Amino acid sequence: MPLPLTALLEGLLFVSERPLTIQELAQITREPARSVAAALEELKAAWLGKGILLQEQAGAYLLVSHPEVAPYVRTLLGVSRKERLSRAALETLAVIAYYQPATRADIERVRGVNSDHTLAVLLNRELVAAGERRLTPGRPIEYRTTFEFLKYFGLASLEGLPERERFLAELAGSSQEESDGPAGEKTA
Amino acid sequence: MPLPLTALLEGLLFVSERPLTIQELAQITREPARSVAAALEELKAAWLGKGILLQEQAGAYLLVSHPEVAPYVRTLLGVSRKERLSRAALETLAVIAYYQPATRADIERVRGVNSDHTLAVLLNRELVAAGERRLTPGRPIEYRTTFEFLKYFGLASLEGLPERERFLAELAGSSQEESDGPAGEKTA
Amino acid sequence: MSAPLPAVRLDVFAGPLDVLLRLIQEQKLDITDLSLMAVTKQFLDHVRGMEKQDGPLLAAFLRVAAQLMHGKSQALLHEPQDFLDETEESLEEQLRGYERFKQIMTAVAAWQEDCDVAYQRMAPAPLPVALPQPDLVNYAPDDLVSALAAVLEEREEDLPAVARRTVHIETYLDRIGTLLLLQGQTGFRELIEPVQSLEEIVVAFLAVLEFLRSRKAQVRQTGLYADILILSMDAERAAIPRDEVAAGNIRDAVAEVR
Repeated sequence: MPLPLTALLEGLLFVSERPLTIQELAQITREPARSVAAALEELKAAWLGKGILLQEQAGAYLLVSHPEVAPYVRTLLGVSRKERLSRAALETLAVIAYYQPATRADIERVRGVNSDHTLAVLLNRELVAAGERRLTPGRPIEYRTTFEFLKYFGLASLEGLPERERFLAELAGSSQEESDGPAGEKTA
Repeated sequence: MPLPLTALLEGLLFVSERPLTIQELAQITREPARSVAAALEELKAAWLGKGILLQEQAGAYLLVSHPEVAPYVRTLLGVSRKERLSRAALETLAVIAYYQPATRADIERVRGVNSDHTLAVLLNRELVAAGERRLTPGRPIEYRTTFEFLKYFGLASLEGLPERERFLAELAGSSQEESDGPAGEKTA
Repeated sequence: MSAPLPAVRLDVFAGPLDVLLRLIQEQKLDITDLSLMAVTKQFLDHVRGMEKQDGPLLAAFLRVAAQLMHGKSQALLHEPQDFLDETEESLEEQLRGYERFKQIMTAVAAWQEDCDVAYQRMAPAPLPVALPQPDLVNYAPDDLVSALAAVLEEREEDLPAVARRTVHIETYLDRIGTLLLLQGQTGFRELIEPVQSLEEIVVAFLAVLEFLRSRKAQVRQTGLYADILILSMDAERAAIPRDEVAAGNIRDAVAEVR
């Protein structure tokens, strides 16, 4: 009796040391991408409350341990807790995480200060990665958060970012800020 | 709401690179061995017919992929093997090559970033191999480069590593450079 | 004019917008051009008090200071509409954006404290090749020989002395192939069940070795003198129901095996 597709995906994700895209999984299992996507959703639900977490970003999937197991994992491996990010680094990371893709100028505009150094730190720690060049004057590089970022914060996906909904709503609001709508004037 | 013991064990077994005994698991989770044994039995049953198998070898437990996934895994690994080493992987490899034997913590200290992923890539490509356990707390595994590594770089021996002295000095320097102070914002 | 400058320490603030926002909030003002001008002096005091170690950061503060000064001078000249170079986002807008961002940052900072790491697997998963390959890994070809010896010994006792028959290895290759095809497996005893002569047993054994050599079958033995189990390597073929296999197919399949 052959294993169901979910089990195949489970085995592949378990073995893989890098995120696998739906396309790759479809190719390897010789199943349509649609079935793979559906099976992955099924797995995601099945793993809720388990010791394993299925992380997803931009159609790629990675299996990791649940963040709540982390203290025990550290005991097992004899590793220490990760260093906290500096405030500046955290701010820069947050700009990229919420606005992504974000260019260097985007970051500077939001933070009001040159962020080259912290960006370099984040790139070095692989929490963010350089992507495409934006098709605007100067063709600036766009930055995005990585799977390392998801792992660092124990997130299943970018949807788990705190206050993301509110942020997105405000972002939408701020673009028509001049119209001074109901959300327009905010008091401190 | 804390995770149940089965989930903790699941996470630990998922992350572990070697079989874990009931005693070890009991020690790490601070649960009686009896409960651990019962939870493992529960897990074994839960993983039946899944893509991952809980394997028992001489009283130690290890998660492995299901044998029926094997052909797909080979396809996957075949694909992965052909990929060029990432910059991060190359860095990790360099740390191991110059510091060897190096533990995971050593690598992380030098690189200033968690290197589990790249280490897994290197292990998978057999450029490095796990060796003895170091007699320090946590008994971490020591990693060394392999013969495959020498072949990859066309080296006759490790003596042939270029500029060993200088490189060591540079690595030591770069690990400090990254410690971003609380004031944070230092621009380039 | 407000009293002593709040203790603005650099390690608390990430940049000029941060300082500006704090100054405005402490005077319970809304973010407006007017509010900005009200805190200009304090901001300038802050810049004067900065340790001049970090050039680029100081530059960022000076730039904002210049924007404030410019705004204030415009206001005095009663041209507030020209507060800023119109190609740039106004300081007010920028500050509003930053205020919103700061609210998110509060959540993010708390989150950094609470969250923990999701760990990736530490090493490549043990390859399934190393998985439980039932029993068979424990046996070397030599074990087959001893098993055969046992079978032969058993037979020797009651083998009647009959006239010899010629046996061909092909006969057994066919027989094993057919049995594997139909059942997926067969026992060595079953294989030689109707057999009478020693030669036939040897020939049957050679046929089994041939299947092993060509990797068309694997063998398994559960104990030292237990029956040798011959298993098809081809799971699919073994799964074909008996009646669906036409004689022709069998012959083809057997030929293929050989």
